Amino acid sequence: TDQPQDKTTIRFALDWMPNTNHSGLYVALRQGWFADAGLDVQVVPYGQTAPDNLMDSGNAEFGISFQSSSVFAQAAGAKVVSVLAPLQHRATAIGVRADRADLVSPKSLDGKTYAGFGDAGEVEVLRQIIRNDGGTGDFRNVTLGTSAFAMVYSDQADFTVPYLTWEGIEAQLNGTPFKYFQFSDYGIPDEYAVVIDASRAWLADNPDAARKFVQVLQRGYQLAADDPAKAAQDLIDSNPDSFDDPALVTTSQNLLAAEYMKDADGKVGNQTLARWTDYSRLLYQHGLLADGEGQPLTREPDWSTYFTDAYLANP
Amino acid sequence: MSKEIRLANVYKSFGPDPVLDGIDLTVAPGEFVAVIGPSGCGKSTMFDLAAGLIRPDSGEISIGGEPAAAGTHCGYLPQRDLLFPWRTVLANTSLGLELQGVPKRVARDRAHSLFARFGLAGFESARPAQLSGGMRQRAALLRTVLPGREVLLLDEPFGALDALTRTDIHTWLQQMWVTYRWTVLLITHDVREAVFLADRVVVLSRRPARVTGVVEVALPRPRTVTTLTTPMFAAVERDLLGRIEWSRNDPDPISSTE
Amino acid sequence: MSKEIRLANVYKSFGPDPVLDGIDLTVAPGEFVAVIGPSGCGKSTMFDLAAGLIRPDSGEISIGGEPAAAGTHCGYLPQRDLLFPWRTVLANTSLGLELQGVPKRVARDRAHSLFARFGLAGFESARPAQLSGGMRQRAALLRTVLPGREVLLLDEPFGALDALTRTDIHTWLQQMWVTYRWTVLLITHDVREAVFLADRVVVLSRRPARVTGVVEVALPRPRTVTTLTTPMFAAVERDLLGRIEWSRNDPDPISSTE
Amino acid sequence: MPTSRIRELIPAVAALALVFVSWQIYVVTSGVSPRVLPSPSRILEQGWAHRGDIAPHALATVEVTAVGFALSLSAAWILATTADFLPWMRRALVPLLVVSQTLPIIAVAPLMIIWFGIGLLPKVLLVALATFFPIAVGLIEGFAATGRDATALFRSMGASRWQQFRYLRVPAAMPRFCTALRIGVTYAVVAAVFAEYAGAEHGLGVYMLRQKQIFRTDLVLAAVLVTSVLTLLLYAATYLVERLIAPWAAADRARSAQR
Amino acid sequence: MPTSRIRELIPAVAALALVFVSWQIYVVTSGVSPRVLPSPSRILEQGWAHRGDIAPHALATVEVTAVGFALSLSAAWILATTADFLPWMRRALVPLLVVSQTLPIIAVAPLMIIWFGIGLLPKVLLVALATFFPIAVGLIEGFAATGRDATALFRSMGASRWQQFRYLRVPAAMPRFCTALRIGVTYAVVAAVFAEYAGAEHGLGVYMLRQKQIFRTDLVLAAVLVTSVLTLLLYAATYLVERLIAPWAAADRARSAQR
Ligand SMILES: Nc1ncnc2c1ncn2[C@@H]1O[C@H](COP(=O)(O)OP(=O)(O)OP(=O)(O)O)[C@@H](O)[C@H]1O
Ligand SMILES: Nc1ncnc2c1ncn2[C@@H]1O[C@H](COP(=O)(O)OP(=O)(O)OP(=O)(O)O)[C@@H](O)[C@H]1O
Ligand SMILES: Cc1ncc(C[n+]2csc(CCO)c2C)c(N)n1
Ligand SMILES: [Mg+2]
Ligand SMILES: [Mg+2]
Repeated sequence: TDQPQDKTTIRFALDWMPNTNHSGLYVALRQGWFADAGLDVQVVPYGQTAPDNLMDSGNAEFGISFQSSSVFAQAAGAKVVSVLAPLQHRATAIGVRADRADLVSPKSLDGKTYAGFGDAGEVEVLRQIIRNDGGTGDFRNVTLGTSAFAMVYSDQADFTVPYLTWEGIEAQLNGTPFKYFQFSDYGIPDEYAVVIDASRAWLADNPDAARKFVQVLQRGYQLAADDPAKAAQDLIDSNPDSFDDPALVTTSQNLLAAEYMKDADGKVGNQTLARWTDYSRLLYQHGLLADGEGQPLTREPDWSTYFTDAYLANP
Repeated sequence: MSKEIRLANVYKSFGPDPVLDGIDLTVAPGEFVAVIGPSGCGKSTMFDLAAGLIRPDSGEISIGGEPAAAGTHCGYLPQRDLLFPWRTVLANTSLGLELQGVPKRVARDRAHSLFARFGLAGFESARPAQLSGGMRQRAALLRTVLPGREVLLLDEPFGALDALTRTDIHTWLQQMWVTYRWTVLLITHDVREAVFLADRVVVLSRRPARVTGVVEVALPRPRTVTTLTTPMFAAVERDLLGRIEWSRNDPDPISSTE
Repeated sequence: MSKEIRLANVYKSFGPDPVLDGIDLTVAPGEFVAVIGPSGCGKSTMFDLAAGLIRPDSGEISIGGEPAAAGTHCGYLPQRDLLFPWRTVLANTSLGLELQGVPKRVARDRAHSLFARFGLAGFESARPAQLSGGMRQRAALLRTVLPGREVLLLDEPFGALDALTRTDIHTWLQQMWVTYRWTVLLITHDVREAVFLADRVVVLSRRPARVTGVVEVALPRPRTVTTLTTPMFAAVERDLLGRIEWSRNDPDPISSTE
Repeated sequence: MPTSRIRELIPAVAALALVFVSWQIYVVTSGVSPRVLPSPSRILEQGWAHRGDIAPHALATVEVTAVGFALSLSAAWILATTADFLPWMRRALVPLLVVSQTLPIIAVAPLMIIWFGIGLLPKVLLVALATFFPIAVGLIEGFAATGRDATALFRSMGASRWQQFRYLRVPAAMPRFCTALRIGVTYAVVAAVFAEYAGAEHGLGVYMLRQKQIFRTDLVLAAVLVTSVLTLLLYAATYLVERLIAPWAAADRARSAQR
Repeated sequence: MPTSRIRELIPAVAALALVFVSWQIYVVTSGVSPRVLPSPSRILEQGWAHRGDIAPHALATVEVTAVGFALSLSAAWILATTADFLPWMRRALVPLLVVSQTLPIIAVAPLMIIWFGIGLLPKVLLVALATFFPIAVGLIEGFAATGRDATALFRSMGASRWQQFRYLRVPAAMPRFCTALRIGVTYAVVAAVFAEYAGAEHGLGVYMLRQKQIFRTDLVLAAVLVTSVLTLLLYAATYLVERLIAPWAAADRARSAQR
């Protein structure tokens, strides 16, 4: 019919305070593209609850996740699936203070203190890295949530895992730079740093709205990759009291656009089975994945079911 | 309209020691009975039982034919005055009326009309902490008597009053009683007070309390200052003093009236 | 060793109304003075001043030549008994001694030795809530007298006692006083009690209180039951009653002794 | 007497000033990074500069606080009253109440969001959960602390259970209620901030989280300061409330403080 | 009388059972995912299965709680005593105390860890911060609530200021102190868990955080249950303490409850 339909409401859950990992979302919001598509998108701010959990419990339709979180959630039976990958590569690394002459490679982290996030698998993967570098992999694991980075600055902890494209730049701008040990230099396969997860139930019920939403979001991230200055501005404008120093946002967005967002074809958002498999398999092989009853998985999952490109615009 | 108070073969103990050891006492409707007994013998306990606030170990207690129970509505003046700090003196005295459902304004007016008589004039809006000991006692008495319950239990209401203030209130109380014929049970340590006010005086023994004597006071009403000088008054007083048998236990007795 | 109590031209008011209106009173060291006055006239207020608990508006108060101050150490028995719920009856009575630094065991033994005399035997480990009104008063009196302060201020210590218990304690108190010659100031509403115990009786007017009469009681000590029947006792009593001038203000006076 | 009032405040102001001055001196002399520990002067200055940002967040927090505390107060009164009239209810509910307080709110908050969604509801519930217990316990214990003699007297005067409650137990409980109110109100704003931490669009909690994210410890602490001031205002208000509902207790306290 | 004691507990047990049974029935009939709302039976079963993991974390939490609460108690007594002897100290310190409670702990906790490291210290301080206020206020108000008459009597008996404190003000404050203790102890374990959330190696807080990240809501709630049980044990212990330090108050309460 020609009757103007009620707008579909979509709740989008954030993983963290607004940052450049979210730029595509804010571009699309700012440009009014969601509204044009008949979508009413509400941002669910970062809180104590992981976005995958919000989607699984029906409190959000879409949200930011990471490849590892998504794998853990889906293995445990959460009804979510990855529909878009804004960043094609891992954007995190082991970070230590740049002035720590004693820390020269992962091996030297043995016996040191890790400021972590309580994430599943983080310790196992770090231990593997240190072992791959010839160390024992024994370090002190302190769970800190949002304070991890400050703990490293203030010398209460020795290393953490910052986003190169956010905490890394922030540290540089503030004159206390990090130095990094890249996961991939120590035998850990690449992964998608950020993925967009969706509620499977909602996707099944709203295929058209889902497609519209994912494509508009993809368009937003594409613009962010193509015109980082504009995306940075949209992000800043959408969150007026969140960024003190615009340089952080612009530098970060430039770096993301240049090195992380686009695939070989210059496109944003696509996911491949190979990338999904490599890192996820590592998690499986370390026995980290467990089913809904808490039993370790005994059969490797079919990774192709963990993500879908079906909602993306045709490449 | 008044009610009978009846205690039949009442026993009560706190812990191992008996306090009331078989009390039998009937106060006829409209009768005024005084109770005299040594300190600590169990008088207040008897009142608590009559007011239904505690239960006897055995025996029966009834007010107006009904077993005494918590809800027994009587005017009870406990030995400690118990004025409430959150109410002004006037509001404390009108409390009994207010609880009967009398509108606040009316209740306070009625209480207030007696303030001069009770020597409380000028202290309407004072807090109880600002009263002297005797004033507290008078305020508590006023609160007790005002609602005009059919049954009044007064536990040493005049202990902290000087002789003249006391006499003044005696006279007023007698006048009220003659008019309304409440059933009154009064605890006192003052033999003359007992004889002046009561129709009958009951004497209790040392703890455990038993009734050791009952003296009828057949003096005509209303009794006045002249009643006190009659030979009959003196005779009743002497009779009563004779019955206070517990005096014999005293090592070095000094009778305060002989 | 005893101390003089001196009030010179003392004025005190709460709010606009005066309560004490120029009180002059000297109690010589070792003297026993009784104070009689109508309820609410200001007797307790006078004691609070003497104990240094409140300050006069004007005038001077001294104990043993020193201005009365909060630290003035006297045995003060306030009108409300104020036993402490967290102490047993025995521990309440020995409190004064303990505060003087007497070892606990000794203090309790000394208190305990008087329990029978005070009719408290068997209630050593009871809580104050388990005592009758008169027993509370006796426990409080024991606590006050035990430390043997040079100055005793007793505010109606016998109000809740029957005549015989009262007489018993009178006798004991007089005996102690004869031995230790404390300076004692006693408030009472009982004229006979005042005459029996005191060297001098001071009569106060209605509020605001002024001293309206002083009666010397020259009866020999120790006074006993026989003293009460002497013509001299009767004469003093009559003299005293005559001075209770505030009786004249009464609308319907019934003297309790004529 | 306003001058004596003001004179009474001197020690408090002096103590606070001492804390701030030592802090300032420490920061200046130790040269600690403002990201770790900013100086008080910097907090004030930056907080003032960002007042336009902070104000709307503060307003949002005030709203959550007010609604949550109102809910908490009503619930506490209803529950305490019920418990007072029905002793078996007291025995059934008070342990539940205690149990409710033993739940680590920080672990429960994310679950509340899963159960109740993301709106005002879970936040208001969190404020109520945090402030409800001291108030309800204060009331229940206050009611129960009514003297036995007084209760007996009321019964002998023929007071109905309701009259006993209205004219005896409620006034007798007021002093304890006021103490409990003071404790409860102290937690109210803090709980609202906490609830915002668990996920909100506006509010001082959100503001702090955002500033912390960009390492503006000074602005985090500026928001902390605003929270404190809000709480102190509420705290002061409880004394006004006390003077209204329990003037005799306030008077007694004043006298005893003069001692 | 153990049987009457047990009979008194029936309503509480029944109420708790009702909550759990309704919850179980709801979960079974609604088929809600255990990641959102696990059934009580599942929580118990899984918690028991993981008891070997949970126990050392619980032990760590108990340690933080014990040290923190001991610190809090000592500090509250020292401060309240000081404030009682020196009225200007009361006027100086009580406002500081109130201010300390107005700090949103959730914003301050991470800062404390940055300032004091990841060891026991910041956690112990947090537990103390959370439990100190109700105890100190309870004590201070308890001391101050001593009747004027009683104080006057003590002074007339020549009691030194210290004796007044020892023999009058302390016992008079005990009932309020016990109430305050009950409130304070209720917050102690919760505060420890909270502090662990802000940063720790071991403890129930860390355990919950980690289980939450791997979507084990059942194990989060199992740890919540352990926290509750720990708190309830402490809460029950306060009644024993009360019977020791304020037997008369306990007796009064018992009488008034019989009413
Ligand atoms: N704290 C106070 N505030 C206001 N007025 C007070 C205060 N204390 C006493 N008064 C008033 O002072 C007067 C004298 O009181 P006081 O207690 O001295 O009387 P009293 O002679 O001891 O009487 P009683 O024989 O009844 O005990 C009374 O009118 C009383 O209301
Ligand atoms: N709640 C209680 N628990 C234990 N014993 C009690 C309790 N109440 C009263 N008694 C005891 O019962 C006895 C009688 O007390 P009661 O108060 O009836 O005496 P009384 O005749 O009124 O004395 P008084 O003239 O001194 O007021 C006393 O020995 C008292 O210790
Ligand atoms: C901008 C930004 N910074 C930090 C995190 C927190 N975080 C979540 S997963 C992860 C990698 C290590 O496990 C990190 C650092 C975030 N979500 N976004
Ligand atoms: Mg009695
Ligand atoms: Mg007096």
